Amino acid sequence: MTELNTAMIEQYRNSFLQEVEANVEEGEWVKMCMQCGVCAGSCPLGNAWEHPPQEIFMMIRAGKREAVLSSDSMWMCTSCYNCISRCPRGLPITHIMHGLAHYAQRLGLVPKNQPTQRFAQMFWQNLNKKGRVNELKLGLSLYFMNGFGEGVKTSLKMKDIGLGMLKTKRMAVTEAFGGHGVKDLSGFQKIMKKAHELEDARIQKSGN
Amino acid sequence: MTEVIATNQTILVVGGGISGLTAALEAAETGKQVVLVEKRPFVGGRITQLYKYFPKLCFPTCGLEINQRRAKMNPNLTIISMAEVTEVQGEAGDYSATIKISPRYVNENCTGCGDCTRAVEAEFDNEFNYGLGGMSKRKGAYLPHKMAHPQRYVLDPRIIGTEDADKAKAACKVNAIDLEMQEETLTFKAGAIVWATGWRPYDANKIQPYGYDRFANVITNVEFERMADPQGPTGGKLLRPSDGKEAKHVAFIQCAGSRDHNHLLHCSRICCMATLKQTHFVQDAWGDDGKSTIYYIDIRAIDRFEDFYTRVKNNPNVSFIKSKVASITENSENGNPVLHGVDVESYNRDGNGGYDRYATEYDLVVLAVGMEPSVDKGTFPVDISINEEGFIEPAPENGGVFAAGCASDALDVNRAVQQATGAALRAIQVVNRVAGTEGQ
Amino acid sequence: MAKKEYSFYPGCSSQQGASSSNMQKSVETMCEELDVTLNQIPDWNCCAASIGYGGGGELPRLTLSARNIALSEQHNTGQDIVATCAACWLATREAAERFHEDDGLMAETNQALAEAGLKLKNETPIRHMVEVLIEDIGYDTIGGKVQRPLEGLKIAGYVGCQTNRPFGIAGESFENPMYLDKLVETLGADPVKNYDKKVQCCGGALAFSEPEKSQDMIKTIIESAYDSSADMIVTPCPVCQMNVEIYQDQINQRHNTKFKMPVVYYSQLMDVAFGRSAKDSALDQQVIKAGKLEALAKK
Amino acid sequence: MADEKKFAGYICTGCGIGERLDAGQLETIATRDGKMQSCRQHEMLCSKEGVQTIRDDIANEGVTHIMIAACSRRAKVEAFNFTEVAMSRANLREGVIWVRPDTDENRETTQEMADDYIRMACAEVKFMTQPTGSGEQELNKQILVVGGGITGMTAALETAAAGYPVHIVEKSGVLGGHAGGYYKSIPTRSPYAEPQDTGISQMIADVEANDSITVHLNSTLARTEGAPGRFNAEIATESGSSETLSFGAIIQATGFKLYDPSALPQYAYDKSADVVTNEELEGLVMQADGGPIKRPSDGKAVESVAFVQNVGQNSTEENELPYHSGIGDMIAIKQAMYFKELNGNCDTTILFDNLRTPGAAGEDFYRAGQQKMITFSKGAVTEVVPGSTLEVKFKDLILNDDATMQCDLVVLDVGMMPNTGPDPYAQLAVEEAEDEAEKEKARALLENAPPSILNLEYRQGTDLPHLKYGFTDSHFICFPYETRRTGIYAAGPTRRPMDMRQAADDAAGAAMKAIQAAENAGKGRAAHPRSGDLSFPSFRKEGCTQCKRCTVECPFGAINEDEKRYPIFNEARCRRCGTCMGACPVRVISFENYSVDTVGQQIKNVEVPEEWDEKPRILVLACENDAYPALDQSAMNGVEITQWARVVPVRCLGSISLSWITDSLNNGYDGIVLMGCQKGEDYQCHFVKGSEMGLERMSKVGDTLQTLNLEPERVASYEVAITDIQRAPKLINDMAETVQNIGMSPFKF
Repeated sequence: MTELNTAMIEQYRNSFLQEVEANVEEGEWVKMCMQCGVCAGSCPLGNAWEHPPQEIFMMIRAGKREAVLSSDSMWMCTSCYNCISRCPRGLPITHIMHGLAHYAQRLGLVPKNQPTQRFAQMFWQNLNKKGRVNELKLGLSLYFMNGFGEGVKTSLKMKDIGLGMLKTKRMAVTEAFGGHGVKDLSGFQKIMKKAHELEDARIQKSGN
Repeated sequence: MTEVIATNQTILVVGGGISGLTAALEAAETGKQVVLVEKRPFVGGRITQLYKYFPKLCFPTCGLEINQRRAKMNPNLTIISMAEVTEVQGEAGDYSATIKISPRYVNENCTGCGDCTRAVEAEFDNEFNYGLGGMSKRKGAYLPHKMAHPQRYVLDPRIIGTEDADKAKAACKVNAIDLEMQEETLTFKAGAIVWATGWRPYDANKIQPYGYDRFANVITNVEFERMADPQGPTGGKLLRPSDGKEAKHVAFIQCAGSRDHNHLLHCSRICCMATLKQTHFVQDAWGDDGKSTIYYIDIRAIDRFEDFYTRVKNNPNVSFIKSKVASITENSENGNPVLHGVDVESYNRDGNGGYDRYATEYDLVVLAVGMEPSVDKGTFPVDISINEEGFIEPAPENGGVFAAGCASDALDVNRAVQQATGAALRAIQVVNRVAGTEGQ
Repeated sequence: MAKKEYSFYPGCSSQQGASSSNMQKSVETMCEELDVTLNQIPDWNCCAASIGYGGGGELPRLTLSARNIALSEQHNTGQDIVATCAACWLATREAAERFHEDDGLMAETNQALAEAGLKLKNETPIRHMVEVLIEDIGYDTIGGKVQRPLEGLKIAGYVGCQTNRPFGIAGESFENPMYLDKLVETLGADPVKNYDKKVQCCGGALAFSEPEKSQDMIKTIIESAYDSSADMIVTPCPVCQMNVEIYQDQINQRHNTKFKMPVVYYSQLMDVAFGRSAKDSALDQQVIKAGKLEALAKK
Repeated sequence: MADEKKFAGYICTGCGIGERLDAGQLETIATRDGKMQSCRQHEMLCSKEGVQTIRDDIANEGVTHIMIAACSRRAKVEAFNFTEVAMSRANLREGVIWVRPDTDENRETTQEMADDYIRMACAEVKFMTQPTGSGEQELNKQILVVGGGITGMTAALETAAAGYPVHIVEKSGVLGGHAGGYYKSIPTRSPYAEPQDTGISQMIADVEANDSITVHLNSTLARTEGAPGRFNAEIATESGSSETLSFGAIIQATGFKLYDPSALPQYAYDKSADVVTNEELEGLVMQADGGPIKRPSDGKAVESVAFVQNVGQNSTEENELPYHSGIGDMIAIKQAMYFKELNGNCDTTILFDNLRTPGAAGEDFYRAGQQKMITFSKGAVTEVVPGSTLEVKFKDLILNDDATMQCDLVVLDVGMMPNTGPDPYAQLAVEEAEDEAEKEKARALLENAPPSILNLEYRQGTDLPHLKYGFTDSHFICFPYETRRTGIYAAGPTRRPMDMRQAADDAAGAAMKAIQAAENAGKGRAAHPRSGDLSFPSFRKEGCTQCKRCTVECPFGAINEDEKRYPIFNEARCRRCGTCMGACPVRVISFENYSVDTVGQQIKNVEVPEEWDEKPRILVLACENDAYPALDQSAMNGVEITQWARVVPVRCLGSISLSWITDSLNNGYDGIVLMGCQKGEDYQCHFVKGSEMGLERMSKVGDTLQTLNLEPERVASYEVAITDIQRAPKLINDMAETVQNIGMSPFKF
């Protein structure tokens, strides 16, 4: 359990809802849910969610902190925005799910080896390195994320796809060496560093 | 030319639905001069298109008959149909109202004999039955419904200038058809105004996930009401529009457009009871073969009427599912609408965790569409306080303008009439004050 | 017709050698034909769309877009930002809206941008290329440019998610948008009526991490196109295009299907209809060849 | 107007009547058989010229009685509106030509039908008098309001604002009622986001400052007698003094009481001081006086509160309420907001079943509550465990969890019950009971009845009749102020559960009806549904046998008895349904424009052919409110009705005199069809009990038939709705078939 997690538990002993309000992106909307279930019904991956969004909202209000944050449900979000467009209360459900996922990750509560979480992390690192995503490297790191052996297997499985992309010039081997990136990399990185600092400060403050 | 004799002691009632008609009659029967302006060619408004009322399952035309008789017999009441108020100026006790009267092309000579209808050929979607999936047509010369008051036929403006119009004129033996009739504008005085412009069913086309515009067998509750009515387009049989098949398994979707920031923010209050009522239509039509399923967020049966809800709940042929239906698709093989969503009260019901995700087919889906104020916010021809939902606020600053019925909130008939009766009193207070200062 | 200029945000996948470089190519051709100039935002960066939230928090993520908008406002002053990638458009527009709603966030992002001497005014409309086509150019003009009507092609218009929700194209429904069908019709082809997977999610960003879940959804999209006897699927979205196109072999292996459904961009259809070559239309970059379209392009 | 009667007939030949019928023959019938002194034909009688002809005859020829043979009496009412003469209408259009096929073989019977309708209308008008009112009425504009809560005060202020003086009689020592003890009320104005001031103090000040309003505190009604326009109410004070004042009409705004949750032990209401009802919470908030709300047991400021909704409501259990207040969830949101306002970061949870926040105001308020971090849980509370901290056990219906929550205070949403007097029909049931056991049962029911509020000196009991669950009328959806005690209108939660805004609207509505009743009484006009009717029941005392049928059966309790048990007709209470007339076995009750004769003579004047002519006659007595309009509409649809039928509209099935039945059978009619409105719990009869009374009487007509040795099928009674457009004609045609099967009546001569 991370230090931040402990601090948050201490701080929001009474109300998980308030914790979510303060720390989760768009978390202040959670209280507005009226349990109609249209989000759950609209989700294209609904059957993959142990706890669909409307239940997560109810669990938050019922104080089921651990169950919510360590759930992998919100990692199932495909960002299709069906729920947002249909929610009668205008809850930005997609964003709340993203926010909860991110918050759980920040607190170190994501289930081990949650693939989307891991991929997301790689993606974030990848794009931050040069300011633009390097698809080739991202793909490779994805294949090898479960170790070298698994990686080779996955690579083999994906080989035809890769070849297809290479042949149609929609993947470039050159990307493995350098590749695209922003020119003002140092400026870019300074901006991102500052943004991280500001956000961390906000969360830290909330946990104290 | 239409003539209106009105003074500052006259009460103007805008809208001749059940609320406006009630306010007008109550005031007229208390000896006040009343002018009632109604947009449609007949009074009675939306209730004329309802088959039955909840919770008594009685017939709206029954009370309409009494009200129309009261109207016919009361010399204090002037009804101007096919007219709309376009402008109101002045203040309490001294208003001047301008109305626009659309041509009916039929004058008061009309005896209601129906010769013109028999003479014309052109047919149009019957708005009285909401067209109902193209199932319902009427002639270009028509009486809107059997009990229409005034009992005067109407020529559809679309036949004017066609041969049909001449045929209608030729068929009329009492010289009631006037093809030269023009739109009229009229301005007259009033001391107080009762604003009773009522509601319209929310446009179901806008509720895109339910595909009302795409699937023939998804209809609205007001259409279902016409379908159940023996005077309606199917002769009272529950036959679905796509293929005329008997609709035995019917789903009702509550809050179709209500309680929804994408549509109407408010709860329309009446739709729960209306649906509970309509499950009776299914039961009455097919007995135990008729099955109704109600998809709801909260059932809001209206206070004293909760016993009605209890009775429906105990009917084994009616099921309730707490769920806002996410979407409807169509089974292209049989035309059945398929409802998709999640039952939010089903968590771990089968012991396997999770919620029940349904994809259920029905013969027919009825959208319990909500009530939208008839007059669009921002288009009121009078300066009064309108709330976010478009209803008239009970605001003292409205002066001598008093909302009645569904112009003030989403109300059931009983409450609308109750509220309209109060509005009549408030109008009387104003004109009595005028009388006091003017001396009778 | 007056020349139209926009500040263009291509996004990472549109770069040379990247997965939707074919879209980029065909869009360039299309813009030539329509007399539209796209001025790339100088030194743009990734917007972290789709999956960025998992790693980056709210402010860092939104700041990525803030930098792009700020650069655009500085260098392409007065020009609407236009994106071709649905995810890029969505992420950028979402960021702009969030900054409008939340002054605190706006202040913080500017604090971060100041580190590199940038400032976000957030006065720039963020638009999708489809909006430009419909609102600024119009079907009539597009129709007028058609030299080679796509006669005999039956095309399933697959709009997908992010071009469509939560913003969508003004006047279009989230559940049944018609613009793609209208465009197909304008180009002389035959749109599949009531294509019921028109707005079905393809699994988007989960294609990598949850391939089976994603591919199950893709399968329905392709099946439905076959059911309507479509010759190909057209889409405005690069995520959709790639997902639906490149996993068909894997789906075939898992489900014993025989999918070989070409998936093209609207811009490719336009290019061919406007009389351009298969190469200009980037048809050579199809993993599954759009044979009928290529044949037309040769006429 | 000259005393001499002058009869004139008018036959319209428009709308195809002239083409289908021999108008000359009709005219002959009218003058020869119908004894019209003059008769004119007109090709369009409802036209300006046609109507003018009639007007001229009235003005110049001294015509006092007119017979119009044209369309249905429901059509062209405005044109044929001659208030100064007696008028009957023969229905040749909807009643004859539209329901008979236009073929040669039918020509004769169609003409016979029309001939009969002319005879009937002539006979009817001959026995009619144009009603003019009794002349005894006077206008009394003073209105009595019973109850000084929100509803009563609003009613008083609204009435006074219309220029009518008011007296409020309030049982307690203060005005304000329940709401007087409330901290705030549910918002009544947009944006419906915050509880608002109740406005009670201002309202009390307004009442007290109003010169037209007199308030009687600590007072009750010891006795109320009379009728609209002349109610005399004895207002008794606690101290024993009393005064009697006269009123035009009465508004009963006696409000509600609350359900006692002691009956439901699971909520521990009796076990813990910290379990309170929603109304008791208002008291706690008032006590807090702007500070934090404290729990009763130990005065600790409440840090968490649970609102348990739907307590003892919407239930099928005995001793619980079968209905719902409807406003409990709005109250809970309001009260949870109190805690947010006064108790800092207090946890507020509302445990509901169906959240009832209807309308625009409701949904706005719900969202406002959510904004304020009130927790809403769909949960069924199973138990409240008392203790220093209360434990609420509930089933979370969304998470399917057996959950518990700890809190300092539990607030129970208990339902509103009407504050009404004893049901007069429960009182009457004792008298009407047929045996001692039944009488005893009825008495037992009465024992638990609440004390009287109005103390009416009415033959039919002391108070307003109950509709359901103790609430008062109206049963009519279209007519919420329809009352069974003319001139006495209930308003507020005594009619149905409601909040303050609705109660205020309702008060205005009742005030409207009250001033209208006073005005009507002043002019001798009937109230709804025969609005404006100036006739009234009169009776021949010498023929009366004091049988009390009329005083018991009057659906409106209009008829009292004098010391010798003769009926006293209180005409301003009367609604002109004629149930008394139908009830009277000796036929001594009549109206000027509707009597045993006006119908009886129509029946007699139908020409009944000889048996061997094989032309049966079927008498149809159809309620004018529903069955007759249904027949009109079926005529518009061109549905055929047997040529043997002769339809007579009646005011109500309850007004049908048995003599009409026996006379027509004796005269050789072959069948009789009676059509009234739906009776029973969901009655549709506009005169409440009229059709039930009528049908009850008709069920005994078998004896008569037996005496005459006639088949029982010859008389059939039905409940017919206005929508029975297909069914109504079928019922008549069925009778024709029945007659065909069983043969003609042997009573022809």
